[in-house]
Amino acid sequence: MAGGITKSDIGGLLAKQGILIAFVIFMIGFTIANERFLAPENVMGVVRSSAILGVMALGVTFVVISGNLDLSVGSMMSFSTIVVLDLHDKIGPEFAIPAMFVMTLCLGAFIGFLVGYLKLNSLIVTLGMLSAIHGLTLTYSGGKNMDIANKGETWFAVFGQGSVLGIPVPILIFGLLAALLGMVLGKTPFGRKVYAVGGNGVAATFSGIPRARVVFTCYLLSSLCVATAGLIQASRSMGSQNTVGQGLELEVLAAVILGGASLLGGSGTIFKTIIGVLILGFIQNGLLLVGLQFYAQYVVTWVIIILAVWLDIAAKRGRLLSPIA
Amino acid sequence: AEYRIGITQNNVGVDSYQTTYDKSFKEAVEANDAVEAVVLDAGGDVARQIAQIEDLIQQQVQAIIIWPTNGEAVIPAVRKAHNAGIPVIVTNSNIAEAGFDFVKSFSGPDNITQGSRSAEIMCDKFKEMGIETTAQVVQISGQPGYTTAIERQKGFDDRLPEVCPDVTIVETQPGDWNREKSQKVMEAFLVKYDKIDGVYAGDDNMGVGALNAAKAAGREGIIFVGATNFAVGYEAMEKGEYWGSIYQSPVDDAKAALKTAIDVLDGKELPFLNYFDTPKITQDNMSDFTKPVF
Amino acid sequence: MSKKASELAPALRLENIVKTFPGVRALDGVSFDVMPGEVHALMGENGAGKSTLMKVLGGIHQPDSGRIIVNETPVRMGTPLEAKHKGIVFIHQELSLAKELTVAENIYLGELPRKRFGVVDWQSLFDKTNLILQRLKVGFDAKTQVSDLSIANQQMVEIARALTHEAKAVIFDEPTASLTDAEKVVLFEVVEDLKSHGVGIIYISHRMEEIFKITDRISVLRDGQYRGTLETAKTTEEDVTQLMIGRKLDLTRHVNDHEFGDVALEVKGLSCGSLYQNVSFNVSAGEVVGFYGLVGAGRTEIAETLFGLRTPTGGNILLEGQEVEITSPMDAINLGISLVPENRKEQGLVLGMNCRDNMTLPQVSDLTAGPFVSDGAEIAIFDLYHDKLEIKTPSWKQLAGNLSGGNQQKIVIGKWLSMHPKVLIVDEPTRGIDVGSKSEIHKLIRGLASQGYAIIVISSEMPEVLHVSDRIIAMYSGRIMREFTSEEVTEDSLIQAISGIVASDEKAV
Amino acid sequence: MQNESRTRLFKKGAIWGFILFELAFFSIAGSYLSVSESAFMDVDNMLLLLKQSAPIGIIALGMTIIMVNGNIDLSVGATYALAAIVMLDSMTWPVFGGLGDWVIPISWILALLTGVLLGAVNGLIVWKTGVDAFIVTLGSMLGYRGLVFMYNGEQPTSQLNWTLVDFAEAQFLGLHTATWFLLAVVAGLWFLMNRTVHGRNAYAIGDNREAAVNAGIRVGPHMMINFMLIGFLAALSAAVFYSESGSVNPNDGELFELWAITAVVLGGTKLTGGSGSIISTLGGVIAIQLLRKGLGYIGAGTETVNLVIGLILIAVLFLDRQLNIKAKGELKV
Ligand SMILES: Nc1ncnc2c1ncn2[C@@H]1O[C@H](COP(=O)(O)OP(=O)(O)OP(=O)(O)O)[C@@H](O)[C@H]1O
Ligand SMILES: Nc1ncnc2c1ncn2[C@@H]1O[C@H](COP(=O)(O)OP(=O)(O)OP(=O)(O)O)[C@@H](O)[C@H]1O
Ligand SMILES: [Mg+2]
Ligand SMILES: [Mg+2]
Repeated sequence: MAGGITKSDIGGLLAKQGILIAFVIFMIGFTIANERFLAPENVMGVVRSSAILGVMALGVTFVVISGNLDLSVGSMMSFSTIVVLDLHDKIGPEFAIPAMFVMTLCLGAFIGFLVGYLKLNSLIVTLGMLSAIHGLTLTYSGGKNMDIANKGETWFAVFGQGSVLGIPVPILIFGLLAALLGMVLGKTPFGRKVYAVGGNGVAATFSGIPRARVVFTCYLLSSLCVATAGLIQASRSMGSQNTVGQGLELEVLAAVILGGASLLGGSGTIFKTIIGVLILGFIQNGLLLVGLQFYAQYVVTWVIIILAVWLDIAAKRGRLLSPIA
Repeated sequence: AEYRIGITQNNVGVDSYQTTYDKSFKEAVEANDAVEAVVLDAGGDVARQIAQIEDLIQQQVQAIIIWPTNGEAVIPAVRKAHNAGIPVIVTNSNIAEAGFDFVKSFSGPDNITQGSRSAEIMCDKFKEMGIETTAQVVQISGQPGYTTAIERQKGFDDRLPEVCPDVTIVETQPGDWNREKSQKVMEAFLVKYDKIDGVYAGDDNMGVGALNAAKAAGREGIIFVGATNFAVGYEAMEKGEYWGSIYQSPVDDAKAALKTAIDVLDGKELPFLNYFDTPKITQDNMSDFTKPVF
Repeated sequence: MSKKASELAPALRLENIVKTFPGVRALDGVSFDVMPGEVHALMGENGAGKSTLMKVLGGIHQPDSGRIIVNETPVRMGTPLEAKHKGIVFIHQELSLAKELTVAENIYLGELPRKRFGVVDWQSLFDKTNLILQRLKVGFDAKTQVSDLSIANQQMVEIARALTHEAKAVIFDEPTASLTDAEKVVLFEVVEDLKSHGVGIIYISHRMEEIFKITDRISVLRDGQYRGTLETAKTTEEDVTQLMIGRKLDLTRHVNDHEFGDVALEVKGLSCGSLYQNVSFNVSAGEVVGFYGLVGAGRTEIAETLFGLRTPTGGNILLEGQEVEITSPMDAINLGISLVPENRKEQGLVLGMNCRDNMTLPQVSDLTAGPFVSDGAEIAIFDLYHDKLEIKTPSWKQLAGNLSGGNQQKIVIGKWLSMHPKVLIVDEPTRGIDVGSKSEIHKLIRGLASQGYAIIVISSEMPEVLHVSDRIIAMYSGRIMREFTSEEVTEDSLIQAISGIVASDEKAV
Repeated sequence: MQNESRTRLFKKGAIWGFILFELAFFSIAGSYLSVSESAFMDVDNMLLLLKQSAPIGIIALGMTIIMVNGNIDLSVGATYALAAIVMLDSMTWPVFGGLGDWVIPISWILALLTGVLLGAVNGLIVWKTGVDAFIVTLGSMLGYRGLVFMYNGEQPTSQLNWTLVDFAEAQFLGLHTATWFLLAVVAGLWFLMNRTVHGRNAYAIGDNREAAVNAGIRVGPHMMINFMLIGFLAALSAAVFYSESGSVNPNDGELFELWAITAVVLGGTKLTGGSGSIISTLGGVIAIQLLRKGLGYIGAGTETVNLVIGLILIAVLFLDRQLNIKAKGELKV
């Protein structure tokens, strides 16, 4: 064949890098539609505002690969944000931040215990926690907005508004965390165990892998990411409502799926999740630039999710339409 | 107690105003030996609110106060209460006109006036700056379908051309009374429009969200005017980042609602619309007001 | 009509069937036919393509090329339903049942009798089913929920499907893998019955004695290619094996060739609720102990207890004389116990993971360079056992789920061998595995014993236990009935022991 | 075997036991905490309970068949909103101008067709692309919601028709219109799932899809029918509810899918498919509605309601699992 590229090569390429290709096509399309799209400040802006979603998606990637779901991250993020803002004025940022991390990790540990050790269904557990944590947040704050009293006099703003060498700190945190977690998932024994547990939990157990502990750790990681996201959010706005994270759980999930993680567990990577997050961010921004209302993005996201996942599995099975009779 | 009153609120806990209202209402009931109250929260869900009205009717409370989630959808439920002989008082945000026949009284702020006043605050400031002929304004409105939002927007939209005929409102988008949503909306405005001189937000919570977006993007010199002065708005005014707002207290709001209900039960003659006063507040006169508690 | 058998038209014929999967040419121009009233065996090593060929016939896979001919007319088997309508009934290798439904619904799955408006005709469904169940002499009725049945009985439900239709041909893909002897007898009666009604039967099995007992002809596949057809009456096991794997096999009983070491594992009075009671035995280094019994005798549960997957309700476990407590597989692995589980797809492998990662899974935490998994160390292990066990796979990157059953099993065995355990437990090591691989695995087990491993082999196949064991423990209904040395054991005494029959002067151990 | 069917019965009864517990609890707690004079277990209150269970209930019943079938539908909330918009908006379309109140049945039909159509789109995508239903419907949850917004921007769609309201508020034999619809759906779906070939095949597909395929059951059309059915039911739920309220916000029905799934799971339907019962789902719906009502009755605040509902959900799941552990062996995997 001319050029030596066969049909199956293209299929394989699509299967492996379908999301990446879709992403590139997207960027080209929007760039043609609006010259501002690729302007550095715009790109930077999109990445920065995607950082919070992105940080949360990193943790959820672990949970999803381990074969579970986490619908509580949005509600948990509200909790972290409110707690750190409240404690900031009470005990100072240097104590407030670790205290908030500990509290959020406790929530993650609780979910991890329920799903990992008690083996309760993660969809329902995290759905329950979505509601329960919201209640907890309201109890904690008394339902009031939380605001830092002296916004000008604290270094707390650095996480959300600062920048190092011209790179906004949220992007930096996102990048570092992604690199770290990417290596944990892709290169370490723990990462391998996550894939095994998600791929076939029974076989993993029969191979001496402590399934419960692996699942538990995934939720702990997820809550760690949520706490980080809450920190960025709190620092970015220096004040917040109790519902700041509401609805983010589904956006996060959409990003992870868009990145190609299978909800059945056992597949997905951090890199692909980042692509998923960026696609969502750039769609939102791109549509806005070409003058569409924000809800147009819902419809486009729908089409893109379906197409991306479809092409992905179509390439794997070697035919476009499913063999379902 | 003499009277048993039921209240179903819109969405407690979603922002400070509603939370403070909820607290103040309970405190006001506590302080008054003559009343007991069943205090419910619809969580923003119309279906739940209708169910709650039905529950209150079924529990045979003597009056129902309702903070509607949707000014239109609750009308049939209100009619049901009316038909059951239970007087209904609407609080904070009115229901649509079709339902006025079934309501004894409305208690809350005059939102059209609020909108007009915000327009005046903004126009005065523009005049002071000398840009009243060129200024461009964006508007972030409250939750769509919510009477307060509709009225404030109408008040603003109608009044601004009267006082500053050359100022243009380039775009209006809803911010759902939500700071983060408003911040997102403002980010989009900033990307889209190079020239923005003023921002009118349906409340300070959203106003501050917009302010945050502008600060993050490094855009200065924008005049922010809101409504329902929140503590954050007040502070931003102290810092000189935020120009003005409308002073409205949820404590007054809650007390007024309870008082209206009691007055109705006492058989007093009341006007249909019971407004409590909501004055203008700007950086110039803010020292006359105490800092809001919410 | 009085034509001779050879002049009759075949019930169905496959011609030059080619079927490829990504990376695998599963069928390479296979032709095959079956006569009415004939039992035609299909044999071949694991992965030879037997199941695939049958799935093509059953409408589950579409061939890339080739023809299917029924009643001398070429047909297309587009879907399983089409195949059924053309008279092909398929009894699957893996249980293919909806366990939450009743026996009756499962037997008539896909064609429930209906009244008007798509309403199920329960009366007729149950009546028809009970008739079939009577013919099969089983002890359950049509309304039983399938999940309440033993595995063997579930297999009988699957077999019952063969009787629902005016079938032209019935395919049995390894139907006896989990059947007891009594049930096998019933199965063979069913086969005879179908045969006498002129139905053509395709019978896939790795068990030679069955093949020679009930089949008329034997066709052999190898690596997806047709190797020829033999008349059962005129051939021998050796000939068939030769055709399948190209060499001769040694199937004689094992003779011990080395000294045993100290006792590696000792179990005293172990019980686990109602699953098994008061089990005591020991295994020495270098010794192979076979556990023989019927399905449900409790052997797997003992293995699972030793591997930390069940909590015993009484008794002790001693490893090299030390009493140990095993609460998780991790404990077991650390103590040097390995388990090759009974069900490789569900318990043995992560099917969506590649072969190498599967093989190194239990020790992945130790194969590190710094904090990361070392690629080199993993590949080294894979290569070693790939060669040692002759695993057929294009590369370590192949997903485990894409291998044939036998090669999957070898991956699992490799996984545990690479852990160098003191005690190796293998549960049904050759279930569904072809003779070639089987004898390799047997040789492997013997070889490991001579290297000083203590080995427990659980098997439901008598030739296998006899062939590999130094000692045989017979179990019946959760109890050890008798222990035999390889010298004293006879087939009769073994069968008596596992059926719960003990001579009055013999004391149960 | 006797034993097994008893545990099975016990598990089916669990949700009703929980409902009894709730009733007892709120009655007793209410006598101390409630300011209301009427008893919690008042007949009228129970009738109201059924009526108020209808919007989520009708959807949850549909969700049961989807989940028995081995799928899930996250887009029902958006379908609900879109159907409501079509119903309310179509009443004002000039084409139907001369019809008077005869426009009502037409609007209902249009709404129901909308639901069926949206369901069919989901079903078709699941069938033809082979993408998991969770992902497909997560996508269409967004997409359909986008369509809702596009229809009328962020403004509510309102059309108060008093004839319609009177119909929706009517009571027949003591039961509200919405209750009748709820019960009719229960009866209809029970018959469908237990008596028809489609229903039994749906169970088989959810239980063991490969087995169903091997047996020649056409998986695709069955799934498609079920998706159309749940679309229909989401629209029916909307039609019933918005007949009474007459105005729909574009974000109405958000989170409905989650509550519906919760009710289904409380009713004991397996998330993996293959088992589940219509009647038990009704129990799950009632249990949730009762919890909400009861918490309001005893004067619990917003934060408590959220906390309690979340934790109860987890607790019930935990209890259910304990029951299941007894029923199965004790292999530690
Ligand atoms: N769905 C599939 N995708 C990819 N490869 C497949 C698939 N099904 C079978 N194969 C491959 O086709 C070949 C033939 O497999 P098949 O299951 O027909 O073997 P078999 O003769 O039935 O073996 P066994 O005796 O182990 O059951 C094997 O190499 C197998 O890995
Ligand atoms: N009467 C029965 N009813 C239901 N399930 C049964 C019954 N008997 C056995 N089983 C199931 O069949 C499986 C096999 O039984 P078990 O593991 O005890 O047998 P075994 O002696 O290990 O035999 P094998 O290894 O040949 O299967 C068990 O997991 C058990 O759950
Ligand atoms: Mg096979
Ligand atoms: Mg066994």
